[in-house]
Amino acid sequence: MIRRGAGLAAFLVATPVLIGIAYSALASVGLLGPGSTGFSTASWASAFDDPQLLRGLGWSLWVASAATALATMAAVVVAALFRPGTRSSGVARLLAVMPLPLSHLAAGVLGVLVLGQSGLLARGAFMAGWIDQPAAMPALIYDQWGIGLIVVLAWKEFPFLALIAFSLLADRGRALEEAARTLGARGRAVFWAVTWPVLWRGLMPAVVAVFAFVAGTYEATVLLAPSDPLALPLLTMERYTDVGVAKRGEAHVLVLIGLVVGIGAVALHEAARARDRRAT
Amino acid sequence: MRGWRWLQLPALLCGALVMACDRVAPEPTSRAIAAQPWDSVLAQARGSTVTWRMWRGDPSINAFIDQWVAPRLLERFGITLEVVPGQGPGMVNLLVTEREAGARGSSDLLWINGATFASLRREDLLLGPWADRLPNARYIDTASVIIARDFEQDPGGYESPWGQVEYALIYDSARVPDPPRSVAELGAWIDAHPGRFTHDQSFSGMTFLKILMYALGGGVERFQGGFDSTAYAAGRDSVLGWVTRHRAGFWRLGATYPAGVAELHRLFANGEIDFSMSNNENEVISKVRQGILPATARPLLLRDGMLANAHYLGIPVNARNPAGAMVVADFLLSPEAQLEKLRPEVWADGSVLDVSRLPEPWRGRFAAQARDPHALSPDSLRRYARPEVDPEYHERLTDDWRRTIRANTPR
Amino acid sequence: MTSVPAMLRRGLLPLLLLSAAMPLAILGLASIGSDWFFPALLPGTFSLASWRNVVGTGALLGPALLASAALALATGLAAMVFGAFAGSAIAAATGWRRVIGAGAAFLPVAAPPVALATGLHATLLGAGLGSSIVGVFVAHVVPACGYTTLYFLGIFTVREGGHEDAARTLGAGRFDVLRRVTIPMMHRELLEALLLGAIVSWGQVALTLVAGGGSVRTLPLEVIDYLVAGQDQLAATGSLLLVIPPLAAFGLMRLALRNVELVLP
Amino acid sequence: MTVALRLDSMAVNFGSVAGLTDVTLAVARGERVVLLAPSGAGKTTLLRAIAGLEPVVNGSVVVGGRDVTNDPPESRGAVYLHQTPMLFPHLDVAANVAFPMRLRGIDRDDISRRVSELLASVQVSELAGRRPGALSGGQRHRVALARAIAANPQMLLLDEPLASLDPGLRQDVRQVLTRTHLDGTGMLIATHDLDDAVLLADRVAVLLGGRIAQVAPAEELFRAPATVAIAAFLGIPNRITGRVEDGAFCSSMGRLPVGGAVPHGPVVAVFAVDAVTVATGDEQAGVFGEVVELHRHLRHPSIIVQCGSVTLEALAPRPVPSRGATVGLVIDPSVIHFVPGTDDA
Repeated sequence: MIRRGAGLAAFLVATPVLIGIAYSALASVGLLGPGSTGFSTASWASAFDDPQLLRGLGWSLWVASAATALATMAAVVVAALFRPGTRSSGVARLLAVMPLPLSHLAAGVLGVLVLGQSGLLARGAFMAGWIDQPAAMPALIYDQWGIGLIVVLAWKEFPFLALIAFSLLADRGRALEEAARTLGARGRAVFWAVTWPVLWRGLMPAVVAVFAFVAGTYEATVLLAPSDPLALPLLTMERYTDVGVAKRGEAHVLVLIGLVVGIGAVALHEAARARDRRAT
Repeated sequence: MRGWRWLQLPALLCGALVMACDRVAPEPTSRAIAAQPWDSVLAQARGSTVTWRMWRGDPSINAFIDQWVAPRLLERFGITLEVVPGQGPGMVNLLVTEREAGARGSSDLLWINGATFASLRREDLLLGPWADRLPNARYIDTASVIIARDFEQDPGGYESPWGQVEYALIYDSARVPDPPRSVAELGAWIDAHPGRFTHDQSFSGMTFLKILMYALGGGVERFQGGFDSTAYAAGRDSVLGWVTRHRAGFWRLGATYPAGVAELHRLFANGEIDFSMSNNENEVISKVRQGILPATARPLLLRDGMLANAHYLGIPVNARNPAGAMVVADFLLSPEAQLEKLRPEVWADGSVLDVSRLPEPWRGRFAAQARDPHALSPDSLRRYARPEVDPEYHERLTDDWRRTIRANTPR
Repeated sequence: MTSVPAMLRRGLLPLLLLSAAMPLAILGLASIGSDWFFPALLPGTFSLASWRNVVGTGALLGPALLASAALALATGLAAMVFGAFAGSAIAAATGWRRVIGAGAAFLPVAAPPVALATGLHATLLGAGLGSSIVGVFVAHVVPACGYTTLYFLGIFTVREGGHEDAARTLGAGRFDVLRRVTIPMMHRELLEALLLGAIVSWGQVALTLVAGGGSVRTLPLEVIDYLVAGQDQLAATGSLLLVIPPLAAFGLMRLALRNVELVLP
Repeated sequence: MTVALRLDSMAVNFGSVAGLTDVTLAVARGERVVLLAPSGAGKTTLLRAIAGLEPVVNGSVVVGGRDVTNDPPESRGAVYLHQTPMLFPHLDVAANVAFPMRLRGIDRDDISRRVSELLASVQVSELAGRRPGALSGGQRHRVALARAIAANPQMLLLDEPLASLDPGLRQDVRQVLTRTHLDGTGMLIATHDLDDAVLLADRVAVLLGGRIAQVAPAEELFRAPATVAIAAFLGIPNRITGRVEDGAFCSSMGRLPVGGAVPHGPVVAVFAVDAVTVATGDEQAGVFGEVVELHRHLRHPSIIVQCGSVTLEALAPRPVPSRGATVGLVIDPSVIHFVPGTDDA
């Protein structure tokens, strides 16, 4: 009964996605979709022939890694500093979690309004007399390194990770920290010996989910990313919406690559955790 | 009307799935209505509801439709107007899906042009011919190639024009009192003012490149009459060569380009760049009124010629109320509606009527129409207007620009 | 003498306040202001014009808000129920069944929206649900169920069924256990899952477009349309409408649970 | 006297590996049987399987004369009490006790009357309105017991009810368990604690190696464990391997005459500490050895004596001899229990 339940649940959740993957796989080799002309690996060849693909993939991985790392660090620091029992911990938790319901779209718009070369930051700098025109402001959006995009995505994902970090410390962290303290650990040692490991292990699944999401996110990316290198989600969407149906196959190749990034991150994490479990 | 990639994705997705489907013959009853005498059409339309599917992204257009058109339709023809959002590829997809599911139509009237019209005709999803039978059709400026041809396609009575727009650059008269007025002058200006010019990556930006291509490739006539790869290769080389020559003067050294025209407007309005651009020469009027562009913004036509196109109304084959839809389309063609639509404080959408054919007092009223200081004269609009050509030029140019200029790969 | 952590705390609080208040402040200003060009810190003109598009004749934002709210609520409820059952079933499974179950739950979360959209559209068309609000609901439910299943999988993995077992041996059937023990004991988790599922639906763009064929208009779609059209004031108003309800739901839930906690030890 | 619980050749797995292989046991109505087993032997699994919370692989479970092997937990008539009482945190004490009666759709007035009775019987009447979180550990046990009785079960299955309680609380809960008189109900109490077994049990069932090794009243169990392994588990220290020949037990200690019905051949002699005393004179002593260790039990101090290759534990005389002293020991043959076979425990 219970076993059948697990199977049924897995089936119901996964089927639409699997159909999508199967569709993309078939469409990428010309067996389905518009402009399909029978089996052909031409879409794969031309997708990998385009130097934009690897540059875009690399850029998306960089942005996702940097944004995820930044958000994780911020969440750990805030949760550790404002752990239950410290002063103003309640207020800090509330404030940290507040931006959680904000949509990525709105986050992107805010990124433009605040970080752009004529954004609020630049206007503040102008008022302060540091710059005399927008061009004098460092380029934070549409920039080669994606600084603005990374900052916006990190800020958008931070509340989610902070929420989990707070509850991790409230659940298990406190007793463990007390134990460490009675064993003679002090201040920084408690953090590195107890707080950090507890947070790290508990946060990991959420961190992986954030990474997978950020690597494939479109809304904020299209508003803040440069046109070269073209981030993988942007390149995928561009191929998809190309007027010529010939590009559709390539779009499906890119969809599958995006899938590999997302699923790959999850699989790597699961494998690492399994090894960890065997080792201990 | 701009299609946008967010909206195009699902549309094309859907299109992808239905491409292989068999075509079902449209119902003959709807076709018959299009052939009935006008009085009978009016009689059938009375007391009915017309569902109009159109782009709803501009508040001034919405206000014109909801607060000016709708009450008059109800008062004069007893027609209740219901407006639902939808545009471009999304509408094609919707109609295909409805036909597939055998569902009754959910729209009676569609706002379409160019590629959308082509897809709908290809799929045989439009009712017709009916447009030539509208009483007000006799005032249409049939001499204008912009109106008579929709991206080189013959409307053939399957769509009725109701407005036209011309591509224009936008500049700030306060910042650039003496703007360049030709492609050559623009090149020189870019070299002299580095970092102050760019175009977007979307449809509008690519249309700008196409305008450059015609200008540098010997005029639009070279490209008319279907796609020609030799003409294209020459045109492409000249436009990409021009861009490469002036690239060092582009915003961010031409290393990156804004995603869409909204981003371009934002950069322009905040003084990061000195030019924006638009498919519609009058967009600057409404955007200034809405406080989105500075009051000193002005449209600018290049002497080498700008692209113009008209927008149309079509009736889907599965419309429940084709008679009512025809009455609405006719009302929108009326001098009264065209004049109201033209007013800068309303929409500032170009009229499709030949004013010389209008009876008085309309001729006088059109002439007396106070022009917005931001608007261009009809003469210059007409002089620089060039028709759209085979869509393949657009596709190929977009593709080549992306692979070379945008990707920063030397050709 | 203040310790280093205390100093850091004092420095971080204003930053957190900024991060929490800034979105509302900026969107609020943008929704009532125009003529807001560099280097002005405040808009040059103020008007409530964009808010007339929320209610009034021909208003688009209001109806879209209602559609979004209805979809989010329905999606949240469905995903909560499904996630609770699926999560507990997968948590109870062992060996490869559990691995496959957890993997399946991860799929809709980790798969890019385009892959999800393709599969859903094929499935919906097959079921005759294309371009309908029911189709959009189904499309939203799939990723929402992925999230809630993972959420409950985590909860049921660490939760021991002691209270349920006790109730069973005291004579409660499966349904009784659910009604009298599991649901009352887990109301916080269930509410959180409801909110989670609702938020997934609330922010959905690609799936709404695909399943709704453009004719089911939700708030994010309106915001995107305005954004694309350069209508920043209307886009800001829409964004604000997108932020407020989840924020309110969030606040209400905290408040409701705080009251419960006062009763509970 | 009818049987409250009967287990026939029952087999239960631990997860996916074989655990309990062949459990046969009967509990009479009104009888308290203690299931005594070392930690990890499967006490909890057995109780949960009886309650229907773990699947039974083989054999049958009969509760109150009815075969319930394939019945769901709620209709077995057996209530399982967790080691830590699982009181529902969202219900107050009275509602917790009323829980099983509510399920049966009993009249509200009857329920509240019965709840008062039950709370009075476990002496927590004044706590009726409290939430579980506000109760002490002992109070929680009492409420859980009252709630279990409210289900009117054929069997109560108690999982280590006294483990992890401090001594005062143990006494408290023990009292509740021994004083709660249940005519129609059998009790199976799992524990690994010998004292608890002796105190609580009418009979003790020893679970060893996946099966019930022996069922007997506590004194009999300690006097005559059925196997050496049981003896070892019960902590009976003196286990001497030898042979019984011609009315005498022969081992490396020499010959010890024994009487009565004694098995012949290889045996293990099992006897408690108090069977061995220090001889007052050398002529009485059966065996001599050297004191190697002193055990300072509070009530019964003992000494460990090395007699050649055999180690014996004996009651310490007063004064307690010092380590290294040589003592003569007397073994009372009447309390020696002989287990056939050799000591391979």
